[in-house]
Amino acid sequence: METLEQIRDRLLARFPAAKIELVVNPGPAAEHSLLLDAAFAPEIATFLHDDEVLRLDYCSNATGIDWPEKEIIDATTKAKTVQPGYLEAVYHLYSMSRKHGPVILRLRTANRSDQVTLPSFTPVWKSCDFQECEIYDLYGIVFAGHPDLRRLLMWHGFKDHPMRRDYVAPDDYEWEPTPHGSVLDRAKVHYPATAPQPETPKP
Amino acid sequence: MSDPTRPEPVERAATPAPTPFPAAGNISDADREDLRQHGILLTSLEELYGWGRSNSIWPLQFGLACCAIEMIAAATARFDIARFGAEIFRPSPRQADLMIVSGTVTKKMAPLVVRLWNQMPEPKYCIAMGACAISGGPFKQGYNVLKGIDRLIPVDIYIPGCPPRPEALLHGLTELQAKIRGERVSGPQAARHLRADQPSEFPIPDYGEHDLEPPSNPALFKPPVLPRKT
Amino acid sequence: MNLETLPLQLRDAIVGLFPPALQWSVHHVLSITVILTVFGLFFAFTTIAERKLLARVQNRLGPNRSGLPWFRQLKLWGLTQPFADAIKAFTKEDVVPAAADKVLHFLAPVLIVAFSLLGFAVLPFGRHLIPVELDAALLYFFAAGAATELAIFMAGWGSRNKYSLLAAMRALAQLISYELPLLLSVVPVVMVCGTLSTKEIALAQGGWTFGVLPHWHVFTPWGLAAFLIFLVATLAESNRSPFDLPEAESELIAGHLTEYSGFKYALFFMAEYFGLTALSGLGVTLFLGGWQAPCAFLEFIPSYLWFMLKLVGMIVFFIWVRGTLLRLRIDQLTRLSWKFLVPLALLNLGNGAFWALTTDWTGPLALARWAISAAIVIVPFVLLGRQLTTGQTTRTYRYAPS
Amino acid sequence: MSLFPHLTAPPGPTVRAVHDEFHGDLLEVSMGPQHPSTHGVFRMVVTLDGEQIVKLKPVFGYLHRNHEKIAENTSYLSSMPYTDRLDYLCSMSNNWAYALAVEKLGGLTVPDRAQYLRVIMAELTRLVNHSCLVGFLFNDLGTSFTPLLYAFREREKILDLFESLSGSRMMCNYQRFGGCRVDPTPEWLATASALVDNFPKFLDEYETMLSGNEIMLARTQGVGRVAAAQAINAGITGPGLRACGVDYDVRKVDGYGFYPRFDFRVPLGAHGDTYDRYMMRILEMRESVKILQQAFRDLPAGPVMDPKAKLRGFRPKAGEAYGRLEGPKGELGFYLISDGSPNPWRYRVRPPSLINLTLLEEMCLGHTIADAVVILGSIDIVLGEVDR
Repeated sequence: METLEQIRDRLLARFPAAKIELVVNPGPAAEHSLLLDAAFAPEIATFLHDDEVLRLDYCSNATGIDWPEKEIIDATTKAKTVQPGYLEAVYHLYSMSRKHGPVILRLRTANRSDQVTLPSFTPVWKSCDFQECEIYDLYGIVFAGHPDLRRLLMWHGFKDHPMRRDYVAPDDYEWEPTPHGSVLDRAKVHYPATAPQPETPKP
Repeated sequence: MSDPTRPEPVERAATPAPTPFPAAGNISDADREDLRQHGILLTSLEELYGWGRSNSIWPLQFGLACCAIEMIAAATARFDIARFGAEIFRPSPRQADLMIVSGTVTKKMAPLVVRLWNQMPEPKYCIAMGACAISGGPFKQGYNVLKGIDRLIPVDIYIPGCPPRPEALLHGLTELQAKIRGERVSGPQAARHLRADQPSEFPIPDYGEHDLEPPSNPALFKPPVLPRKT
Repeated sequence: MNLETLPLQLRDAIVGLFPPALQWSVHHVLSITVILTVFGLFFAFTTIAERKLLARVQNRLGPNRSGLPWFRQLKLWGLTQPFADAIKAFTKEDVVPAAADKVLHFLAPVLIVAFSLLGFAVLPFGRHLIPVELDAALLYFFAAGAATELAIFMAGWGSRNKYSLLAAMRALAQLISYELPLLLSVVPVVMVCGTLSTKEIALAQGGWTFGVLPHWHVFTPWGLAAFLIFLVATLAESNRSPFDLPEAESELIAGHLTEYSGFKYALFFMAEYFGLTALSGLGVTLFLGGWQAPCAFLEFIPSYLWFMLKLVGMIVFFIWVRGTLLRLRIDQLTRLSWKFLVPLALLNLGNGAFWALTTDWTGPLALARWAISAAIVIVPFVLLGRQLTTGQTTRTYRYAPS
Repeated sequence: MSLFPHLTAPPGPTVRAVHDEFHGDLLEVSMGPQHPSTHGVFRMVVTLDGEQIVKLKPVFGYLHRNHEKIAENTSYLSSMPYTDRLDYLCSMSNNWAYALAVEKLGGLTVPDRAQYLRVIMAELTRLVNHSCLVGFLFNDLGTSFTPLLYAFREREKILDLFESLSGSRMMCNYQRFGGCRVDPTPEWLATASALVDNFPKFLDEYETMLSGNEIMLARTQGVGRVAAAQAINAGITGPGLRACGVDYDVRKVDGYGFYPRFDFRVPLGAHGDTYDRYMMRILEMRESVKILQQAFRDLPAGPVMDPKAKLRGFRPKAGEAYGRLEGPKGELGFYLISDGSPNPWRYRVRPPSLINLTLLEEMCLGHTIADAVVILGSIDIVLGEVDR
């Protein structure tokens, strides 16, 4: 299979106006990915699907990621910069006819609140159908061009997007004998601290 | 079920006691034998009633999650729930006597479980099978997981395990049989379905914007309020 | 004391205790009571037999520890299981859905039990045991039997449940499709015996060829074909697997029974078994020699026992089928009836006529009679069977080149 | 507007036309979430014309128990038991898929013996899953549980092995990143090997009894057909894909684990219907038996855990990895993103069961409600994985 740089260069040659960026994966897996320009994404997807050399006819995995805004402290100047948050959709493409892959595509929204629309890949790969619904449900990315975008896992009328990092689950904490970690935090919210109580009699 | 603060679980009937179900009657086996010999018809009829119902428990064919597979396994050759007359898994709640809540009850599923429970005719019993049905189990911290089906419907037998082995389900079933046999027809210890003050149908929670509304049935589920120690 | 007429003597003894004005009524009330008791018990033990046999087919034990309420130690091999079920069903709450048609919802189980019991009136259970001697017994039997499907339709329609409605429609389709082969398979018997009376038909099957082969209709080519068609149609008429489409558990929850609980459900359950028993009894009467013993030296066993034995055999066969076969789809079910059973039954009608017309063929001609009759059955059977399964074979598969 | 109308058009082009011709009243039936044949809490909203399906909408989420969210709030090791409960029939395969992804993420190596053991576990799991599937499929076809009970008889034997090895029948939690948790004893291996050698007998019995049954043939052949191009586009994987004739098996394509060392074939169907999907499972079980026999023969000695592997407090470097394998139901993938902390930043399961359902409506259109049940059964879903 071509390297990701070659694919990017070919894509840039084909879509000169598009902004395509190579996202380097620093880990040992070294599965690098292409950050696509949302405006050109459907055309690029169609191109990748139909291209004779690549023939990426199979989209294995589509998922969302939430990157909330975070402060980056420069190591040298100690200056704080706030990196804006965004939502990301990641697609893992393989080729069943050529038996190669993966080519990883990424799409990013402008922010996490109001500009959360991305083009849908469902018309190209039908396997994205339910997965994009799921991303919409859990992360709140709206996929333009999706034939039937609905809440897949949560019920209709549910307002939150629970997989986002800032989602707060409803407070239905129940007493646990050994709360720890996040459970302890929730316990603290639920039950105000008081003076030590006598041991509850064991039945 | 290590939680000591829960309301007394009813399967404490398992402990060896003079009667199979101490809460249900205050006469011992010996007393009942004595009464029977003196021809106490009601006791005998009561016993017949209990015997019939306890030997013909038809579960609702209704699987939720992992435990459902073990529930099916309990019906297979090795464990054979049929020996207790309980192999007729009825797919329609109208003909079922026992609801085995076998697995994680999610908030999306919870109203439907309550609806199924309401659709079952009395007398009906509920087994909470597995950690998830009892308390949410390993998925307790999930945003869509109901933390125990006893928040919404009354549970007769709790079977811990993740998932409980089929033998555990059989044990739960025999405990339920013992409980049914111990139920009285009248008096203060009468069976739940024979008492006017006990509801048969339970309110079905609505899908809210963030959670179920209400998240639990306050008439049924009274969680212990324990102040946290500093 | 004659075992054969013992039931009659007992009946006459009891009837004799009453004043003559009442004797006619007592006579019939007694017959009805006995039928209800015997076949009620038979129903009870059929359910436990079914559960146990099904369990054996599936490598299990089946219910075996119900015992008795007052003697816990006695397990009685689980034989008391049906009584436990009965107590449970009688004391179960009866739920009528708010949207249901209350009258139909109530009437359906009552009617289905009534109709399925009617058939017992004309079955000759023994040489002298026939509740009602009707000349047109067969007509009466099928008129009563057809009404049960109507009750199923009422149940499905009256429940106001979509699954029930689908089941009701299926039941009607099944009724229309299978009533025809069922009736057609019986007509040759009527032609050969020249009577519609079940008593006469059973009598006509007495005697043995060479002292070995009983003159049962099933041992003639046309009789065998008719019996097979009758068996399939019986399975369909009594909604048993593999034709249990109205109650298709994996598709329609419980079909027309979805909204029935407690006693009403038990009535349906009962009616299913009564219907099955009655139809099996008819099959025994028409094809399996009725109450006739299979060998001359076994005639000392009372005829009603032979009848029951054959009946049990039929029921066991149905249970076996249930434990083994898959369910057909509704279009395949109707296709099987219209394209296979009905043509065959019609041909078999001619076969029966041929048999009836050639009773005087003897010697080598008798062989020819058998050969022709068998050919009329086998050739179309094979041809039609092939046509019905065209394009359906097991397949061979290739493997990916490595 | 679809870019590929030929791919998304339903296979029965006359369905709509037939309906319009009769102007029948449509009946909308909600099958599930409590229905005997939806294999759990799956729901299909089916629009029927008579008994014919003109529209089918799957509804998910009744078993959405937040596996991904819980995993993102806990350590890498703590997620391992949760993967058991994804597809609760094949916990061993799920373990391996997750271990594979974490090993990719952390750059871990696995000892040879552990690789072999993983193959053994995965193939035993495949036997469990496929035999149960066949049982459930026949249940949907209307047998009174009989084939299912025989399938469970075999399953119990394999579960006994799992239990004696890992301590739990179903939720094995056996594999770790960097190897396997415990080393099986020689007795265990002997028992397992004997079981595997006897397994083809069971398959023969199954095939004699079931594969040629006329009702089975009539009910499944030509029902729920999928074209190869359609299946690829919809991301169908596993036996369902190979039933359409597409040669794609992750075991061969990726060559993960030690699969390239084993000699096995990939069966391919030609029609893409329910019967082919059923037969793929039977043939795959035969291949699995071959793999298992080779694995028991060649199993090397050595450690089962990488001694350098650090399970508790495992902190992979920032980065991401997508590990996938050929689960019994199809391609099971785990997509992990690490930000260098002990918890994964993003933990995603690529569930084969969910994605194989993409074409459910297309498969069912024009068929009857009885077929829909069978088609769903032949797709082989487990709701724990569909909804996670």
